[in-house]
Amino acid sequence: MVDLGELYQQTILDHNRNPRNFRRLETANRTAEGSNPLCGDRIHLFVHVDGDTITDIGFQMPQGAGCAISKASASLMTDAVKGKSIAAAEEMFQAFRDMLAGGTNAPGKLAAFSGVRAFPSRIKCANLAWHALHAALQNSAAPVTTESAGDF
Amino acid sequence: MVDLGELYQQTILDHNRNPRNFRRLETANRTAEGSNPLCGDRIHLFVHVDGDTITDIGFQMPQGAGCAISKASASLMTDAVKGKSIAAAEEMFQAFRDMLAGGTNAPGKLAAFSGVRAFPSRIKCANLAWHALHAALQNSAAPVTTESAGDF
Amino acid sequence: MLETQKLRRDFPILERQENGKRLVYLDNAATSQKPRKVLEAIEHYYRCHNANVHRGAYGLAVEATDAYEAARTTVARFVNAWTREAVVFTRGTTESINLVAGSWGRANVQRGDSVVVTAMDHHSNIVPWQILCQEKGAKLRMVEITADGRIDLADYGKALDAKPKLVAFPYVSNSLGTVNPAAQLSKLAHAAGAVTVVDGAQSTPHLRVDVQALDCDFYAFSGHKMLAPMGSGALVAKPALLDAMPPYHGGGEMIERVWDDRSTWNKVPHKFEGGTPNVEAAVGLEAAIAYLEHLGMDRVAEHEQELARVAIERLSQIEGVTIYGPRDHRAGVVPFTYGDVHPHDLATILDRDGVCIRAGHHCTQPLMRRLGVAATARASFYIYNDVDDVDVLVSAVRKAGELFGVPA
Amino acid sequence: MLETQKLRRDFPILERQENGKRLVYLDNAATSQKPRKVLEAIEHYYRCHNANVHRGAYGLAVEATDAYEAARTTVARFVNAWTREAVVFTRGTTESINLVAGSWGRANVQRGDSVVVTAMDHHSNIVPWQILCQEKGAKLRMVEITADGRIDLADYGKALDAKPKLVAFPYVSNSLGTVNPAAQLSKLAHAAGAVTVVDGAQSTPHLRVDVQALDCDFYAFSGHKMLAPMGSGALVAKPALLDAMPPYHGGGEMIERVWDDRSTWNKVPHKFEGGTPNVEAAVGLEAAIAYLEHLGMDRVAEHEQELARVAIERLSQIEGVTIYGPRDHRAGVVPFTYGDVHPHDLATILDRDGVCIRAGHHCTQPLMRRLGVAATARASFYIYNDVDDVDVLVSAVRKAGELFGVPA
Ligand SMILES: Cc1ncc(COP(=O)(O)O)c(C=O)c1O
Ligand SMILES: Cc1ncc(COP(=O)(O)O)c(C=O)c1O
Repeated sequence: MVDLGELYQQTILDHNRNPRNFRRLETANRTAEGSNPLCGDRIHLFVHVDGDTITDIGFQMPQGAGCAISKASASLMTDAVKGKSIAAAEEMFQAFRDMLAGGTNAPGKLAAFSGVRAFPSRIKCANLAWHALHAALQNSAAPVTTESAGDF
Repeated sequence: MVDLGELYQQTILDHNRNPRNFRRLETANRTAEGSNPLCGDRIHLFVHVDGDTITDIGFQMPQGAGCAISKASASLMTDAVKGKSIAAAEEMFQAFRDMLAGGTNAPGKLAAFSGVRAFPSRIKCANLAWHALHAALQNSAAPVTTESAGDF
Repeated sequence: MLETQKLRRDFPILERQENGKRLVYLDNAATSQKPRKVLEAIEHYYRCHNANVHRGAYGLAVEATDAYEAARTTVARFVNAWTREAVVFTRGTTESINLVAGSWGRANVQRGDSVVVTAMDHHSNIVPWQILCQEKGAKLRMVEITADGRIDLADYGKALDAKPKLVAFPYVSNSLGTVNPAAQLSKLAHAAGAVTVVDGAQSTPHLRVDVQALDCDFYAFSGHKMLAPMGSGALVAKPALLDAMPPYHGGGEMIERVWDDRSTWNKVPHKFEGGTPNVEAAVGLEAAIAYLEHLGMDRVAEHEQELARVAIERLSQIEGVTIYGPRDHRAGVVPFTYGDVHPHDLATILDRDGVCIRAGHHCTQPLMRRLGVAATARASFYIYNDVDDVDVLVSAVRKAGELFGVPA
Repeated sequence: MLETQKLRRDFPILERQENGKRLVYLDNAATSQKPRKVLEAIEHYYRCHNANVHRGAYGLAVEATDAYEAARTTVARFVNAWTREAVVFTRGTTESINLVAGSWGRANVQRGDSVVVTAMDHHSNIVPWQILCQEKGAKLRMVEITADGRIDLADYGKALDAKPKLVAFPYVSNSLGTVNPAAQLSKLAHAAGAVTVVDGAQSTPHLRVDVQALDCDFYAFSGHKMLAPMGSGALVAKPALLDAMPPYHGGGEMIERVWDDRSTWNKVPHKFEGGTPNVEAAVGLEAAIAYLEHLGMDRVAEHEQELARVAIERLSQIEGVTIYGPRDHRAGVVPFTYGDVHPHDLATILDRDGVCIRAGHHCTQPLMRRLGVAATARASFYIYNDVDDVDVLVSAVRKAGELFGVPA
């Protein structure tokens, strides 16, 4: 059996306690709202894109609405994509999803979420921020939810 | 096991083939419509009541809508109650129901239906005409159906 | 033909007797019997994985959710649905059609519009449209049937001339056995600008269904007629239509956010699955599909059609027997009458020989009126029936004739 | 207290492990586990009596019909319904409430009317009324709760001043455990001229219900929360109301006569049971009721209340734990939060110790907003739980605190 420590790796606990980029971005030119309708977790994502580059990014979660996994994932995601090109960010999203679907680890600190694989009920939590990022980059207006087929 | 001959006694087969009082009664002052909604069987009953006495009675069933049991029962019922008082007719109905519910045989030719007891799915057929009679004598306007709790 | 002797051993109920005789169950159009594998799937679910789905963080709940969603994928594949989200689990055909009438119908049908059904439709594909049309002040148009029991294409064309909003018809008639040219009917209806609702209650259990080939908009079926538990079934619909439709049942699971006075909806198909879903039903339906696919739906269809052919041939040899429905393009449903012996009496007499058939209007009163009968007797076959069953049926019918002195 | 060690042996799933630990199933408010007797009743039905009901002349069909109607009588007795015809079988609470909203509601609620629900209602007793009110241009009024998690009677009185057409409330709250004074609430609503809808999803499984004593007009519950199969449940209603209501689902079984363009309806309760009924569900529900009655509903209630009392006592001793809901008048539902550990994380951590609890909004988002939380953790007890289970729960919660460093 996979140990709880695999899921709640120190990086995750740390980012949960002290989330990075946890702020509203007044200069954002792309935003998205994401929600996990089944648990009520919600994220607001603010992105500033300059040409092809994500120059700044921030997120907020309503009071109490964000488990350790979803909050840490948002925190690490924002750190990872800041300063990257849109294409690079989308690639990271793909790598992240692949990891959670049972594939090889995503690069860098994102690998901290490899333990989520053994906790299927939490995969949506880990993906939430990334789905929102994807929506923001596509500039899709509709709020995204994690309630899509691929996530079962 | 109860033999089919118990159900389809000669009296029943005979009344099915040659139903008595199988006619519309132009002079009727009480009428009722009965139906078994689950099989579609239907009866129209015409009664002439003079004071307290059933002086004449007739019934019709739409083309093809009446199994041997329901048709023979209507035929024998009309024969049995003709010339009787309303109270006597209601008593016969009670005796008939009691018989079908597992009690002792009803008087006279009505006993021909004792075999129906062993065929629960046909009890409603045997009761249909009697329910219609009861409704006509109560002068209740609503069409009756056999789909009532007591008949299960 | 299928190896019925072997198959029967999978169906525990077929070991029981009916009135001291071997049970010859010929009421499969009403409901089917269940193979051991389906009963085991139900039991296994409750013994090992039972939990409420979609909302649990613990292992059991994940397993139940996975089982439920895997069943959806299986159903989608079985009828070749557009996507797995095109499958909305319901209690069965009746609920599926009421969902379409209550959601799509209420949102799209207006005063003066017309809705088309056929004279061979089951009450479940008539009454919801009557209620909708009465509520909306729309007109319900019933397409006539031909003398040999097919949808009258000339009359169908006339009905389409009125540019109906919606056209509903059965793929296979439960009272005649007619297999309707559903793809053609759907195409004609689309050309007239209508959406189509196909009642698949009698097709899904008995032949290979491909909703994309039919190109219908809504397809409804019941699990209990195809080896699956009661309470199982689905509405399969084009995803874009489902997306645009208002919800049906309000409640848990179908919402995204609930405010005091308004709510937003979850994604399709969840939007239409308010309340705790019936996971047992989904799991049982999946097991039933596995059983049927193992046999092969083409072989299933062939088997039943052959039984119907033999039954029609042998029953026709009895003087006084009338068979209803077309000569060809028919499924394993054989409706008949016998002189003036009422079908109820026939059913009772057959039951004494262990033969279970249905007698009545088969929930198709408008059709019965057109056939000019109050009721018919109906034998309907499934995978566990064989020619022996047909023989028992035929000799029991002859016996009824003797008892009633038919032909007179 | 009940003899849980003995009872557990009746529940096969409790022999399985969750993450290598004894399964401590504490999500009973979501759905219950099933005793062997219920699984056997299902299997026995399919092995021996399965047929479509109400329309068959043969023996099997009579047996299935008898089983189905006997279950109705049992349900009627269990909740002390007015008559057996007062029991309409549905898929569960959500469907029952939607039936009332779709039939009684559509026929009786008009523009400018008001409908009252409470802030502690489940989405299934809110969303159908939102949809109805939006459709009709009526006003939905949500009654506030008190600080300790009861219906605010002062606000309830104010809501009644507007002479609402209908008042809906839960007998027992699934998110707070509050046992509401349903008879009193119903009486007040009647005095204001309203009909009452009682959501019995959390009361029927857990305490003795007497709908005549409550004198409510509609009472809804789900079988799957009370040992019965998924897909079982009922709407229990005053017969005169049911008689006057238009039908809900159109289809087979619910009609008397069907013409091309209109129909007449079968008697109550059949008028509301369009389509093939789920006999399995009814038979399973009857077996579940027999099981519960054998234990005695008063003892069931007492057992769960005692477990809740112990759980609240022990959880309260952990610094940082907050318990929601009133001190007394509560059922076996214990909602809590623990510092800033998100309930989802709690649930995951508890699951590693075999403890299944629910984390989330529990389909009560308006309530969560009033509690000022996004989610809570919820342990809910049933007959097979005992104080050992409470202890496992409490020590798993402590473990979560250590992992997350709470209290900080
Ligand atoms: C209070 C309450 N009402 C309604 C429901 C809905 O019941 P179901 O999902 O069985 O329809 C539930 C359970 O989910 C509940 O707890
Ligand atoms: C053609 C047809 N449509 C609809 C139905 C209704 O199906 P259900 O009763 O399972 O909802 C049936 C069977 O009863 C049927 O044969």
